Amino acid sequence: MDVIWLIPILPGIGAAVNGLLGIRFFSKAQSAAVACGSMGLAAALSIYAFVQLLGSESRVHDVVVATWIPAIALETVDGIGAFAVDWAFRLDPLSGMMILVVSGIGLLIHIYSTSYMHGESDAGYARFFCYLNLFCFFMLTLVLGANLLVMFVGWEGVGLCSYLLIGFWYQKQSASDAGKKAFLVNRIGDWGFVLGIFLIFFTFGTLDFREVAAGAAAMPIETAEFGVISLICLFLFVGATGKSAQIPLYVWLPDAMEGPTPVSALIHAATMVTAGVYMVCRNAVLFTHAPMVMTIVAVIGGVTALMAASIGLTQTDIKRVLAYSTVSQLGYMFLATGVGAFAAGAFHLMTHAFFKALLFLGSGSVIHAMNDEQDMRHMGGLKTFMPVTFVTMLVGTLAIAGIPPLAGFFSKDEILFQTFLHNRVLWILAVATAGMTAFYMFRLMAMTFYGEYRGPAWEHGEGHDAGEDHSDHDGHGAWHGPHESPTAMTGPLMALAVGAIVAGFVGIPAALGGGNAIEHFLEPSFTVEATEEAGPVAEAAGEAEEVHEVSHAAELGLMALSILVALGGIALAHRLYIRRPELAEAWRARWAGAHRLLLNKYYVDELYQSTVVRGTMSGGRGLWRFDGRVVDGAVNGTGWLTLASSWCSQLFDRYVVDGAVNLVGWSASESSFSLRRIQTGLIQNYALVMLLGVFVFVSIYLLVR
Amino acid sequence: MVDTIVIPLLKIAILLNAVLVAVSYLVLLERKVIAFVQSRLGPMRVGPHGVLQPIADAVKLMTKEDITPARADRWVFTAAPIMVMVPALIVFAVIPFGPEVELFGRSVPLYITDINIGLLYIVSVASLGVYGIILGGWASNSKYPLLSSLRASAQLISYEVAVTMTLVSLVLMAGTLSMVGIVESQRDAGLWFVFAQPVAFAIFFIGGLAETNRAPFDMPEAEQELTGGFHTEYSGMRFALFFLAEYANMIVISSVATTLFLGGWLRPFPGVEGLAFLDLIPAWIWFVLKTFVFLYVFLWIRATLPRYRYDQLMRLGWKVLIPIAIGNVIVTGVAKVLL
Amino acid sequence: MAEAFVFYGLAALILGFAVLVISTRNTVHSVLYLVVNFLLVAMLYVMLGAEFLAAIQVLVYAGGIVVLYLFVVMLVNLKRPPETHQDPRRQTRLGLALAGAVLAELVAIIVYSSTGESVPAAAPAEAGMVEGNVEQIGMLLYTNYLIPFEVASVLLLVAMIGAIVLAKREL
Amino acid sequence: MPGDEVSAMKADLPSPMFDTTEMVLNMGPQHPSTHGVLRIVLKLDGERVVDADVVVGYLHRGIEKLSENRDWTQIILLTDRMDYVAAASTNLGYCETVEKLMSVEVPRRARYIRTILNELQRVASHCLWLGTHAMDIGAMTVFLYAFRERELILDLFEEYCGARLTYNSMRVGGLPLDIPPGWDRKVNEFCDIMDSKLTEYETLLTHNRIWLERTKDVGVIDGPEAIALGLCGPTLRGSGVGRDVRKDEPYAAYDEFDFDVPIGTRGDTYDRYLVRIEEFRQSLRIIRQAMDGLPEGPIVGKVPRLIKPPAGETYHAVESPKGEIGFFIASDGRSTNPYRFRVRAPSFCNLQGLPRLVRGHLVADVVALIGSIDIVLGEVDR
Amino acid sequence: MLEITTTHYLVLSAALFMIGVIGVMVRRNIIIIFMSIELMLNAVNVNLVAFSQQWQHVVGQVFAVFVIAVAAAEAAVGLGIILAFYRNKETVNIDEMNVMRW
Repeated sequence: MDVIWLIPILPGIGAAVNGLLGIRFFSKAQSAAVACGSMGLAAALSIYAFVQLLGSESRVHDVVVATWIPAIALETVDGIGAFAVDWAFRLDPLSGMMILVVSGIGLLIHIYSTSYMHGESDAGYARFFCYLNLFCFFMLTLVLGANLLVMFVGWEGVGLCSYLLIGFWYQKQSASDAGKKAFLVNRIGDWGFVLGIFLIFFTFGTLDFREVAAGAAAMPIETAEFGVISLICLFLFVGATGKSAQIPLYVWLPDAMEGPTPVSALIHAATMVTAGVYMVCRNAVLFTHAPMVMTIVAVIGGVTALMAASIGLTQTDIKRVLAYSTVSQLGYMFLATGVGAFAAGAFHLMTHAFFKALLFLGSGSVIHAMNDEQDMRHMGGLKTFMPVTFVTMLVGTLAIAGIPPLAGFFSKDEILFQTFLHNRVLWILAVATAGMTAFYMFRLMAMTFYGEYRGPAWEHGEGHDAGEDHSDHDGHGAWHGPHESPTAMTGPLMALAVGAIVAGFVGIPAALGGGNAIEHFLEPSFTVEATEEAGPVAEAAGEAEEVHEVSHAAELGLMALSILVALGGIALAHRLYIRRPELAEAWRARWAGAHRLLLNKYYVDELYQSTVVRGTMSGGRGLWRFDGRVVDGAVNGTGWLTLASSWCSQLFDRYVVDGAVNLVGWSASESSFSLRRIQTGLIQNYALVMLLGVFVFVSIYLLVR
Repeated sequence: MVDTIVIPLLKIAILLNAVLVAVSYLVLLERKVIAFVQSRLGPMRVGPHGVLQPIADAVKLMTKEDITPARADRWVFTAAPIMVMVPALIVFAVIPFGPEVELFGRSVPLYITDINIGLLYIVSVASLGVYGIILGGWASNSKYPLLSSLRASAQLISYEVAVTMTLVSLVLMAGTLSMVGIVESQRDAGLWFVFAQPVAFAIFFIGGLAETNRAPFDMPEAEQELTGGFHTEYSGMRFALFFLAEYANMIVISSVATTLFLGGWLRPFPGVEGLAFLDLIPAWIWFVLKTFVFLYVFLWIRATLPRYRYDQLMRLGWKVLIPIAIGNVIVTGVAKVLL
Repeated sequence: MAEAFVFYGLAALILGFAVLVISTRNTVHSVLYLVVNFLLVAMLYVMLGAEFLAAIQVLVYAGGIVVLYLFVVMLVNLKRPPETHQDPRRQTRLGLALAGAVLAELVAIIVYSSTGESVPAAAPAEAGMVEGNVEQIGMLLYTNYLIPFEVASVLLLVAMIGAIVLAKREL
Repeated sequence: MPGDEVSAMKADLPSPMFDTTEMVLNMGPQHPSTHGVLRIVLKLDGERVVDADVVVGYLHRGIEKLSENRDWTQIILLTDRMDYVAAASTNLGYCETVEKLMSVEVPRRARYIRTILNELQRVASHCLWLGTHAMDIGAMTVFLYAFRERELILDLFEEYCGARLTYNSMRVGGLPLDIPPGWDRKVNEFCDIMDSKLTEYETLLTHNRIWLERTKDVGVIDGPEAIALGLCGPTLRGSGVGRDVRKDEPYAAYDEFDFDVPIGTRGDTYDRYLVRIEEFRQSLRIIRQAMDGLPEGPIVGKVPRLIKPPAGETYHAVESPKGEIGFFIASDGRSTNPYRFRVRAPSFCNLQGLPRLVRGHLVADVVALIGSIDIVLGEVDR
Repeated sequence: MLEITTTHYLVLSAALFMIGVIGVMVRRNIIIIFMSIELMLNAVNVNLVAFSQQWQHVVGQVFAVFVIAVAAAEAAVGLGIILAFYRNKETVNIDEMNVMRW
């Protein structure tokens, strides 16, 4: 377990090799081998580490690789503190789960990409894998970091990789714009995160999570006033909203779909966007000490979930639907953390990683099959063409809709249950979201796989000639119609489908006879010390446990309700898009206004455009005008004054100053004629002068003393 | 009074005589050894098997006319042989031939003095020997001697660097500059330093060959090229001094090598108890034996190898030996820190 | 007593050879006197209990630097005597006079200022001082004076490169 | 050589570290490694040879002129004193030239014995060369070893003709003496000894690092240039030119024996060394073959008591250990003296190459190169 | 006078230094001038070592080591310059080294 620092380093090495050598020298197979090999090793190490973690008594393992910032004296609230940061990695249940998710799914997506990206040039291929590996390096650093600064390195690194990968097809204007947008929006969140880090150091004098948690545990819960912990949490949450695409900073995520689909799956569904959730979970103790911020988190999470789900109802781009779905599910996770169910949030994070990665990869497979067509209106009926993709995606869809016994059911239900206990209004929002989720996901399935084929025609005759090269899927040759993807793509799909089915079994709630193993497993990560019965958190947990015990019946009822809601959504989608498609048209016409609102994503982009962007622009313009009128006027006035005074001074200058200067020059040139004799070129004459000086000094010394 | 003045003076007198006799017999030894290598007999006429040959040589050299070239710098020409001989002899002051022994009821150390910078002293004094060579060549006012004296001095200075570097690694091992201290540290380690520092030993040996202008580095005196080297114009006793100084230097190098690498007066494998019977042989005899092994190898090499060319010699010194010696110092230092 | 004799003897020899260094016509002889002078100074160092420095003096000065001088003297193979041309403007006499005056003044200052304290130079040295001479210097060099030491090594490197560049015939 | 060429060559040379003015160093005529009274005036730049000027003539005795006043048999004595380390080869060359002038048939036995003597002579000469060459480079043991073996050959010659250096061992038309009884056995014994000793020399030198450094790439000269400079013998063959009179224009009994002509590849000192070492072996091979197949019969052909060749002139060359030694003899047909007598001395021709070889090398290489071209001053100056 | 104090060494050093100064002032052979400078540096070293002895602290010797290092550097570069100069002007007379004047 001491080698956990190797887990991030391995993909880092892969990135370095691919980046430094691969772009120039490697063939596709070589760069893919390097990338997948390093990821595979990292995944193997992760599993090894996780197994060891399971087997060991202690639930926390720290590995300090090196000193990063040696102790620097810095002001804190308790006087001068030592600002020292180590390259420290920490393996505990939370990060253990995360490295499994990141390296496992990362590996699958690497494998998937070897086929998906095959159309790139050799250099582009190597560049892609370099970025992908680099991303894994940073992501693993992020989850394994034992203090905020190491985490921040990973945090910024994944932001960078996200930028690079969204803009991977940088020749495309929309892609590079989307990259920039993601980058800039994330900066706003990072600003909050950095402020949070500053404030944490200032308050606790350390950046180590556990020390911070211990420090926070010693402080009272800020129920009444909005104190420093609340401020810290608010700042951190701002960071989380940026990274995890929550209101108001979610706008970048749908645009990020410009990147290659494996990237969307890995970064913008499974791993990076969950970093915000992860960070909040990491600082669970802090957040439990700031109930007001918890409320804010919960509300924002709930609202985001609902809003994104509603937008998802009408989108037609297959990837955008999934993107809004992601935003919505992230909202769920925040909702969970906001109501104090960190374990439920983390659980949902994990299950979501599986089924959302699955869905994205499936959509990638579809897009691949449809020759880069992303609009669902031009698909349909693909069920027959690509059975594997269909089945796996169906699994994913059922999982996300919350149909038991698939993964999504357990995690989502846990969240719903916890929310129900905590706040009924939010619960209603969440249930509505669940229904919408089921609906739009089946809408997606319906539009893609069922019904008539609506896509462009292809040349039937020659495309399937026996002599023709069947592996030619990569756009180099003519498109021969929708087809099943190669094994390298379907393999990960199937693996993920299995994951989406079984991942939930670790968290079967007590009400269904399970032990809710994951919650107990993750528990140590959310408390101060496993041994220490630290007051509030443990109490809260105990309380929750109590409620839990009390309301088994209620829980079962709620479960039934949510299943019903989901089934209702599915049924509606089935009715609208499979059985009676014309009904969808009618509904659209009936609620045209609402439809347009949703189609245009509540006009949020436009709102930002007209407020933030326009505001900035006009502010800048106003400043420019101020500059032109007032400042320049002042400057010009000063200039005029200067002119006037300089005319006076030049008279003085010309006659008095120049006269003096000329006098100096004249005297120098006159005297040099006589003085240059001193420069004899005889070194000994110079030495003589030095000696004379010594003589004078010694004489003075002798006489004076 | 006896301890501070008489005994040291006695020791100095004995040592000087011993060294000079050893030097003259070393000449005979060389002639004999090389003759045997070349399937000849060597000197046979003076005394049985030529054992009195050194005396005959000495008489010959002393009675020979002592020529000073007309345009030579008389003063320097006379001083040069002395300047070669003196450093070669005074180095022996710090060489320990044996530990303290009981002699006539007194505890007498078998060395003239043991100073705490003994090794540095040897290096410093040895570096003065070059003057005699340069000045001898210069004062002769002749081209061949001048050329070869420049060669010799360049050779000496170059190889001194490598040799000194090996000494540094040795000092790192021993932790002292005192010659006696170095021997004692070998005793304490139970190991001759030649086994701990084989590279240093090889470099020291090669450098020693070069510093004494011995084959295969004897080009300052290569008679085929330079008609005899820097002492071409010398004759008689002054030539003899040059000649003796060269052999004295061989003994110096051998005894320094013995002290530093072969455990000085220690018996072989000083750490192995089972060989304790070897201690029956007096310590100073061990020392002399080891020194003679060295001298024999010197002669043997001379009989075997051709001569390096000047530029090849310089290349060997600067581009091979010095880098290796520096690397050896680094390795030794690192090992010393790590172990 | 004995020490005084040794000191006066050495001092006389040192000064005498120094005068010879600067007064001899023949440059090679001058270099030789310089060597002797340095060796005598090394003996002075031994008297002062600085054996390490004495060894360094012999090794570096006598064995190294002066050999370099000797090489240069031999390479500068003069076709005409070096001191023929004399510039009339060099104030040699004035220099001599000034040097003498400064010497007198210095001696006056030293003697005058030292009468009060009279710290015997040959005070019985502390055991550590004499015994661990090399060790102490090494400790100081590699701890307190590490940076000057490294700078000195860089200086020597620069000097070495500079000398090679200067001595090469064409750059 | 013209001045501009010298300066052009100087520009090519790497500049030595210290500048000294160009120094003229006089090597010889009393210098131990010039193999006699050769004088070489070296122009040095530091230790590097810029140019060399070979001065010959210190041993000039006027042998060619003297010969015009001796009768044909007396001249054999003079030829002994040209290449005094290989007198038999010179004898042979002269006698065969006169026989060619007179069209005398030499009996087969005489031709065989001549070949044996000639090859023994080659081995002896090469022994001397090897010893001195190694000595010049500082390997003095080889010198004594080589002389030890040369001594055996001198003993053989002494037994055959009574002389150890100047043999006077041939006559026009044949030989003065038949081989003494038991001599053939001794020669065979010698061949066996020599074989093992050759291995000894090679052990000491051929793979010795210092020897390689001293000889490899020193004095490189390629075949065409060597021919242009008139080099001959092993010196030429070291440059890869397979010219050997024994093979190309067989004389004596060489056409009846089986032997190889070793040649070098790079033309440096090391190659010349290897060529000569191999020639040792080939000579022994020839001697063994000749001893085995020694025919019976007379040792002198039909020659008049008073030798008086018919008027005419002729040139004939043989392969001496040093190279191709040629005799040009003109007879007026009336007197008992040659009208004109002229020798193409291989040492002299090879010496022409020396300035070319040493240019750019160090002084120490000069002696190595003198050794490597194997000259004898008695032949150079005549 | 029979007790040798630091003062004695200082006087010796001063005298040695002044002999060096006189050498620099008087001689015209630049090599000898360099040697005079070496004499002066030696005088400084004598001072340093004498003080080191007086205060029983080796720091004076450490400084003397540095002085020797500097002297070595000075000699190397200085002699290099002399050689380069000699190559061009065939002289080592300092009075002829005045090309850099106005």
